[in-house]
Amino acid sequence: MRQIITFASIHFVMKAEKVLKKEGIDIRLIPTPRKISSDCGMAIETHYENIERIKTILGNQKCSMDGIYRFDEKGGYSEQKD
Amino acid sequence: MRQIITFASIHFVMKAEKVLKKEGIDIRLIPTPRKISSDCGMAIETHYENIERIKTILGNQKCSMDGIYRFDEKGGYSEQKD
Amino acid sequence: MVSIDLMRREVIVNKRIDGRGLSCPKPVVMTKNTLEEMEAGTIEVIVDNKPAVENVSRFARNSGCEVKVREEGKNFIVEVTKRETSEVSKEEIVCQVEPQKTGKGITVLIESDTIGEGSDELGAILMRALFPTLLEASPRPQRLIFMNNGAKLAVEGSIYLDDISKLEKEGIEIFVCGTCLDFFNLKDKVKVGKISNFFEITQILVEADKVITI
Amino acid sequence: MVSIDLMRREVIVNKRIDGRGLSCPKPVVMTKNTLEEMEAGTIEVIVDNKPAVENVSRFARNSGCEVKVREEGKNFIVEVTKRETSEVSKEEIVCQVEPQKTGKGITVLIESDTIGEGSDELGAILMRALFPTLLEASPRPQRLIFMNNGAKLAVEGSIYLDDISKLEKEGIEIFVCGTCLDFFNLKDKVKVGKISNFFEITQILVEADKVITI
Repeated sequence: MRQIITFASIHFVMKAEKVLKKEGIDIRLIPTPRKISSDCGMAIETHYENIERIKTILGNQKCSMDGIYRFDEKGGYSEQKD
Repeated sequence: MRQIITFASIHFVMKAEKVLKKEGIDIRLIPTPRKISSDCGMAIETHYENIERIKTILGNQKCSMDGIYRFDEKGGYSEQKD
Repeated sequence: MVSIDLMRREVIVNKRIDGRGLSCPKPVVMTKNTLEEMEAGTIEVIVDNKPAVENVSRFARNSGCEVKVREEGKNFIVEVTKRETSEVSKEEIVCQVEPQKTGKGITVLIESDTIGEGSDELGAILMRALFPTLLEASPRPQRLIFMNNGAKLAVEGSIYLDDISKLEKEGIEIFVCGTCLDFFNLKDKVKVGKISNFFEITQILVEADKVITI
Repeated sequence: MVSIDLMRREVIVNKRIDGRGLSCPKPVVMTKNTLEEMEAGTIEVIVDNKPAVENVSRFARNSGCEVKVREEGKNFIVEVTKRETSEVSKEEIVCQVEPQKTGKGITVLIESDTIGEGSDELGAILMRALFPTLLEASPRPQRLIFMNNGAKLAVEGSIYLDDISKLEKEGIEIFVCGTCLDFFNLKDKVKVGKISNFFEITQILVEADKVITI
């Protein structure tokens, strides 16, 4: 299951990418899908299993996430509130 | 009334722009209008009132002007000889 | 502005040319002949289609004449003013055919705040020449995209703001890369154009008839 | 690869729509009606021309369906899979006319590993947005050329490899400048595309309907 994380600014995205890659988490920078409304043009894609670890790491880094979206293989998606 | 000043070289234009802006004179760099034959592709546009001051300043700087053209609002123009 | 408009109407028209129903190059040839016969003054050329407007206007501009166009019912009136200094073009008359494509015209992609490599000082001068000349070019581009350092041209304090706004007022669409503004922390300083995302920008590039990358 | 191919053939087709001989928007309307009637599943739309393929595919993609196209003799079969989550598009149906040109479509020329001047960090972000958005753009470019630093995007370790490979799988031709790979000692590291020479690259550029230089 694909998970897409959005941020309020490209600077958060870039910082998150750096930090998460350093931690060895499998992530990908992607243009924010059209369907998701976000102020920021890029987002981070990862697997469902990584989400909790990402939340912890980014929380420690004060790199605040804007939204977390779950995409199924068929292209459907839902926002994950926490 | 728009006044357009041409120069023999882009170096004069750039120098004139720098000097005149420093003196607080309201000028604009523009591509030399098609109608004016000039060796230099850029010219300086200003208001009629600034011309005498500009002449003095550029004269002191040895930044020689090529021509001064007066444009009326209808797009007509005449060269101003001195 | 009103007073300028009134002044325009007081122009003395020396001759009217009826180019309706005629195909290029005829209206252009008639314009050319008339311009050659007269010293200075204003003529009006009436035509009934846009390509004819373009063809006559282009020829007149190349001849150093001033050109104004207005619509009158189904027709267009091209007002051509010859000055003492105008020189009737000797070049071959160009007939631009009816635009073949229903497409999206020309897109100019501006990826920097200077033009070209070599000297940035010169590159900045070239950029300052770009916008005023685009305004006079024919056909005009329909869309401008500003990316990377190019996005800085559209924000508060940019010396290009007036020129770019003028293009926008003339109906040219201006798109500024939102992520670029975000990157430079300039998102709330943008003064002209629409903030755009990657999907929109790529779509504009592929659907243009032609992309000019600066 | 073979197993994936086998899986594709096992798709259960719930309905077949015959759109042959019909002009847009008819095949699209038929597709729309069928998609609206069904919950989820796969339909096949048979059409006999490329614009119809494009029009049906675009509509289906906009509706959140998965689209696969295959040729069968002179016809094309557009396989549309509706998921539970698909939402049939309410937008106006777009009829793209027959491509005017017999040409070679759009070529994208990538001459650098970043987009634009100013910040290379931002330029790299812009490049990362390019390939996924190209995949969704319509019309899609037909060819990509990678030169100078651009060639590095196609080699082992490049973060763009997945995205570029996806484009190649979708039928977009990828050409990588061989001399550039050679210069960077990367010739044996290239992972996607065809190693190309100058004559071929120049030929691609001149025969394209449009070149988008990045």
